[in-house]
Amino acid sequence: MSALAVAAAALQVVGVLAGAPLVVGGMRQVRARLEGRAGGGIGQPWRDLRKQLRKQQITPSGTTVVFALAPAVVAGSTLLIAAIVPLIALGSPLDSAADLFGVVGLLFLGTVALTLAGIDTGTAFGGMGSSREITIAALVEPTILLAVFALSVPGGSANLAAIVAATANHPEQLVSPGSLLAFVALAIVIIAETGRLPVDNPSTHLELTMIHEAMILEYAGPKLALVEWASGMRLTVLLGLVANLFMPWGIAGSDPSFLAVLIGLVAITVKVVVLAGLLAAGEVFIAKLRLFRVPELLAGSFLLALLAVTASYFLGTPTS
Amino acid sequence: MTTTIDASPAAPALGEGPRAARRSIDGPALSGGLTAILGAIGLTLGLSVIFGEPRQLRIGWLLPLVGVRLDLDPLGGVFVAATGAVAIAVGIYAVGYARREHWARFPLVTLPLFVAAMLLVPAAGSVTTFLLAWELMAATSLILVLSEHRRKEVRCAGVFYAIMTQLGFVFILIALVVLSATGGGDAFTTIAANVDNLTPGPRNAIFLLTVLGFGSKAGLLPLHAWLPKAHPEAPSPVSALMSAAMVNMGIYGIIRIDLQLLGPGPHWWGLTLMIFGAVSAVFGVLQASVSTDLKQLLAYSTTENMGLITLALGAAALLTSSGAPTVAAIALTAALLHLLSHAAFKTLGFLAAGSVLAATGLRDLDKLGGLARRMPVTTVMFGIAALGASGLPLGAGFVSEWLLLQSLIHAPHDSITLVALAMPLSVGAVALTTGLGIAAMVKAFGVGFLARPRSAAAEAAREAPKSMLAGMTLAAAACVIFAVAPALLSPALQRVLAVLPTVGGDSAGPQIDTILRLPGVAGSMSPALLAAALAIAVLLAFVLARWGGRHRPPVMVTPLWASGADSLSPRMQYTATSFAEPLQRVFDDILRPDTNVEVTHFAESQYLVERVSYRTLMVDPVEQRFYTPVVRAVTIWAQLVRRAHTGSVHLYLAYGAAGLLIVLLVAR
Amino acid sequence: MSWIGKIARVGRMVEPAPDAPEAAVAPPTGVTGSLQLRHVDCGSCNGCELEITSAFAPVYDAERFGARLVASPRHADALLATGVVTHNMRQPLLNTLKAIPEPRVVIAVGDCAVSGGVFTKGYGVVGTVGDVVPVDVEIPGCPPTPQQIITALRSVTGR
Amino acid sequence: MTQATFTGVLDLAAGAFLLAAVLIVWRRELRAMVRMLAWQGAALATIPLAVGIYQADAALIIVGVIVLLLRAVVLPLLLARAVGTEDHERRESTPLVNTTTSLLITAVLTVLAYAVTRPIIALDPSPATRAVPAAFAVILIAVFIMVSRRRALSQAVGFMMLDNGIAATAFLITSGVPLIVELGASLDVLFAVLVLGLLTGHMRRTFGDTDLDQLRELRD
Repeated sequence: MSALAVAAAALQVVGVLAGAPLVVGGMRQVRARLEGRAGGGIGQPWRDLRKQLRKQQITPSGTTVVFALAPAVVAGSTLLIAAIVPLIALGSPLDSAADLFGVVGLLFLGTVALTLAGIDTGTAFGGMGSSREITIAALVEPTILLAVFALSVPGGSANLAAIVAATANHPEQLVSPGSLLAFVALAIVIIAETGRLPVDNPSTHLELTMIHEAMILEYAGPKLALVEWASGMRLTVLLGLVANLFMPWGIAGSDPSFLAVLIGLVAITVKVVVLAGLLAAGEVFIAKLRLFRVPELLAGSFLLALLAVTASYFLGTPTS
Repeated sequence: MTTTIDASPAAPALGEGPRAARRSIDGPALSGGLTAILGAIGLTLGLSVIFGEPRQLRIGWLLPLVGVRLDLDPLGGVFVAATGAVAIAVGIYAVGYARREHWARFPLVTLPLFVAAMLLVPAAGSVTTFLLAWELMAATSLILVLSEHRRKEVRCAGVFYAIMTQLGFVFILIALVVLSATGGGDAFTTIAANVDNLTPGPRNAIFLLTVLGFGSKAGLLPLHAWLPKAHPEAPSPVSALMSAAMVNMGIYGIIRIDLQLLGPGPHWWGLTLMIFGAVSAVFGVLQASVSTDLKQLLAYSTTENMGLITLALGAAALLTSSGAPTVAAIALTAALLHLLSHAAFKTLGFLAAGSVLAATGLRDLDKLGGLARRMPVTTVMFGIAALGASGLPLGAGFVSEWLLLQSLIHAPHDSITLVALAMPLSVGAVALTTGLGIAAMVKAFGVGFLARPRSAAAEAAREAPKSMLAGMTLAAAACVIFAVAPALLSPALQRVLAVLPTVGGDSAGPQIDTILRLPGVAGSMSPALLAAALAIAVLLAFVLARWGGRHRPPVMVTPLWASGADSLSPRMQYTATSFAEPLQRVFDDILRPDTNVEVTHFAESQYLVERVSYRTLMVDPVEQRFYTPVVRAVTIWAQLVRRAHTGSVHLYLAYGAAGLLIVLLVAR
Repeated sequence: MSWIGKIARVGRMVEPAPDAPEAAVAPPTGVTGSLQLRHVDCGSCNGCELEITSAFAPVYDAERFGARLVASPRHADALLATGVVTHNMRQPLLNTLKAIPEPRVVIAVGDCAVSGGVFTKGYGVVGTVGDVVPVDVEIPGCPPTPQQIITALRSVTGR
Repeated sequence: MTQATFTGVLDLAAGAFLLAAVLIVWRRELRAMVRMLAWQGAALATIPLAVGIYQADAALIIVGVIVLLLRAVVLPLLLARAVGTEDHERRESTPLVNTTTSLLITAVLTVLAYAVTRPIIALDPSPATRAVPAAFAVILIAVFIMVSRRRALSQAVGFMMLDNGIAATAFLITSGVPLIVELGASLDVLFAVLVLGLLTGHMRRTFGDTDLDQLRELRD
């Protein structure tokens, strides 16, 4: 493991930290423009964050340490994912410490922390948001693990570097049905996990339709900043992960040169910007699904993931 | 036995005086201490067998004709050690619990006996000894379940348990009798030597019967329904013993008889185990996620985890028979590790639930809440257990579930269609189980311990006494080891895997070091590194949150935001029922809850509603479909047999004589 | 398909922004261009609500100046109060203000909120918003136009 | 066309073919279902076209073009015309099995298809036969759609999917059907769709909509 590989991993963390609010701002901007508005600008989430960090911290009476700790756990687990997944370079020093299953586990750890915080407030909305969030998380899990399964078939491993390297070495596998189906399935679960339309509406003001927002109604000031920041980072990391799982071009190797790291940084930035833009543009055309139709969506994505595995099992075997 | 003290607070004061004078010995301390000592002996013995030579013991005089035969090998050693470890924690805990709950003499005496019986089962070296120990275990546990026999539910659960456990015993009895008859001997070693003479017919029959019988002990579907009834109704230390140690005996039976003695079977054996496991896991966790009774939730989670273990065993068997021993070794390691970690977190879970029960008298999650401020240590303990049960990173169950998933995705898929079809579906089942398990545990921990108390009893809760906390701390320490440093257990697991025939000696299973590496396939993970890195990352997040801190006004404590109203009452909180309602609706077709909505209109106009009452009752659909008929049949049968019971001693003597005659005639 | 065409045809419908007004109060936290608002209807006829809605709609687009309506007062920097304060809404108004973390700003929208308007001395009326909570910015008008509301918001965001 | 490209195209076609079937199960809107059916026809046509180009077989290419015209253009157009203009006619309002369960059943059917067709593939493993399970799965899904849908038009969609599946299976196993056989089969389908279209129109005139449950009334 070279010093540059470590530096690349650190750069990933810093990049996600700095870039996540910009990604969110960019997505809002795309949406605003398509709606005919001018929009607040790409830097708006950064302004909001800086402002929230300067505001008073509030401890709602009756809440416990869970409420106080949850934002840090969400943010921490996301930062850790950012350090593990290959965004800029393959050779993250933590690559052998957690594979894709581990990453999924960390993702859920963050979700659970926030869910518990929602319950901990003891308000009706907090409980409601938590209940919905955990229901969706529980139903997402089968799809996400099956998609991981499908992805791990070509490379023969669930370790991220191995998957990405396998795709980079055999780009023709990308257009196989298994890979395409896995992509769609993974895209759906990422939309569900990050609380985007049509599963959850991130900009709703109506408590009764909320999922993610309802859990964090009690957070204020720096804690709120951390939660918002973390959810932006989550989106950014997952978009970057999907981008590199299916389009690993430009990523630096496990023993990179300085130039390769730079190219990797530019490549991942471009990929994330494009994906985020597409996602935001797509959201303009769809409405939120009724909560009890979300299982249909998730069952569909489960089916796609299952088809992805069977397809890569039965079609992927090389002809002798 | 009649000195049972009622739960009413006045009774102990009356009963304590004369009893204390009569018996100077401290019953709870003696019983708990004995249990813990037995546990310590079991743990030492188990470990010594795993790392040393197998031990044998023959007591010829104890049983006529065959004698008692104890052979402890590394496989049995694991189970003895696990049971012992659970017993240590439970024994220490029971001292405080029995005092607080004023246990009668009978359960106090039975508790160590129960542990002794459980230690004997995996040590048994012959069919007779095994059956004897098995029955002793069943009987003692039944007595313990009935400790609070004054309550109707307890009696009902007891009857259910008695019938089901004996039904399971009948299956095992028939299977083992056939096995020893065809195997030409009573001792397992003799049978193992002759097992190749067995024709496929009896072999398959024995397999199916034992899977059913042992499965009923392990709480697998469809013979699981006694478990969520009996485990919650038993006193909590007993629940912990049953859910963390006794169910393991079912798994032990499957490994010993089906995988080791009958040994590598056809493909469908593995597949059968996988289906039993997957169905039990999903069903168990689904029931747990909608359950509102804290102990019942834990009991259903036991069914879930036993299902996962059986699934792993089945995968190991299937992979062995398809010629992939290295991956099979991973699956088997996953099964063993999950068994052990489940023992740890389930002990802790039940002990913590027991503390809550003792402090509040409540098991109903809808009435709990706010315990985090009133019972902080217990809350932390339950949190550790719940994290373990949910299979998330930093939890005790994560490593084993990770191993299981790895073994499933690395199964060879190009040769055998069955494997290629079973593995994706199994991954789906395991994933759904984990997902719902997270939901169930979030509900148990969040609704039960966080937020504000939902009843006066929960409001008045006080922290548990020291000995209970000490017992829980032991179990929690075990959980932490499983979560962060499973490498410590690696040497023991390697030794056990080496003796298991399905896997074979040469493929020694995954290397569990600081970084877990899988042999033969690419895959690695490190729980310790992950924990450390996460700690650093969380600290980093804290540092980030301090940015701009000097501009901030001081921290303010304010009441909850009540949407403008003055205050929120605790009744406005989400309860366990409402928390699980979306899941219940999603899985309506499987759970089939009994819901009832009654709308009362005003007499003047049917457009004005006077009252709406909504009632929903979660019933176990399997229980309703399969059990009620069985129980009814048993009752009818009992009624018939009753007719022969006239009360006349002469007639009974005549029955005996007639029976003897028939036996003589048949055996002639 | 037709939607894409519609988006292309409509293009940007937002009105050009006039020059930034003079600051009424300093930005609450010192960060310009970010203001989250929690709106409380203290007893309004809903005229002001309609104008607030259109201030945030595409034509006036208050979001481009950093203002945003939020669901929880905990997330807010400013309280947007409309209407005269009725007896029933007095306490909720106080509670909402208390729930907003410091530093915070109170903006009274419309004649009723500022001076009581036609409802002054009504039997159900406590008084103006200023009678109940300290008001920092006042937006007169019955109802104020979206442009007025935006100008007032910009005088707080500083953008 | 190289071997690798041929395999890739064939795999993709089979995947798209199956995916279209899945989406037809997923969607409730009749128009969307018909659109998916057109896509499925296109995927189906890709198979003989790819085989034809790969083996340089002009007859197969002609078959492919005919299939493309008929199943991706003509039949869907006919069906689309039959889809009612009234609002309540446009959706499969309440299928007998809800969508979530339908999707899970589809998953099971697909897995079954893979299991059942394994021996066929074992006979002659080639890129074409390895895609047979997808075609077979479409047959099973089509039967499931016909069993579980209420609207007469959904039934027609199911019927056409069934025929698509059979045609795909034939193409994949035999690497091409004689032109005349394919023409005959396609004409049959054309007639069937016309008859179904007539029947639907008749039903709408008689009962006011095309819910098949209405046919029960004929018994009394």
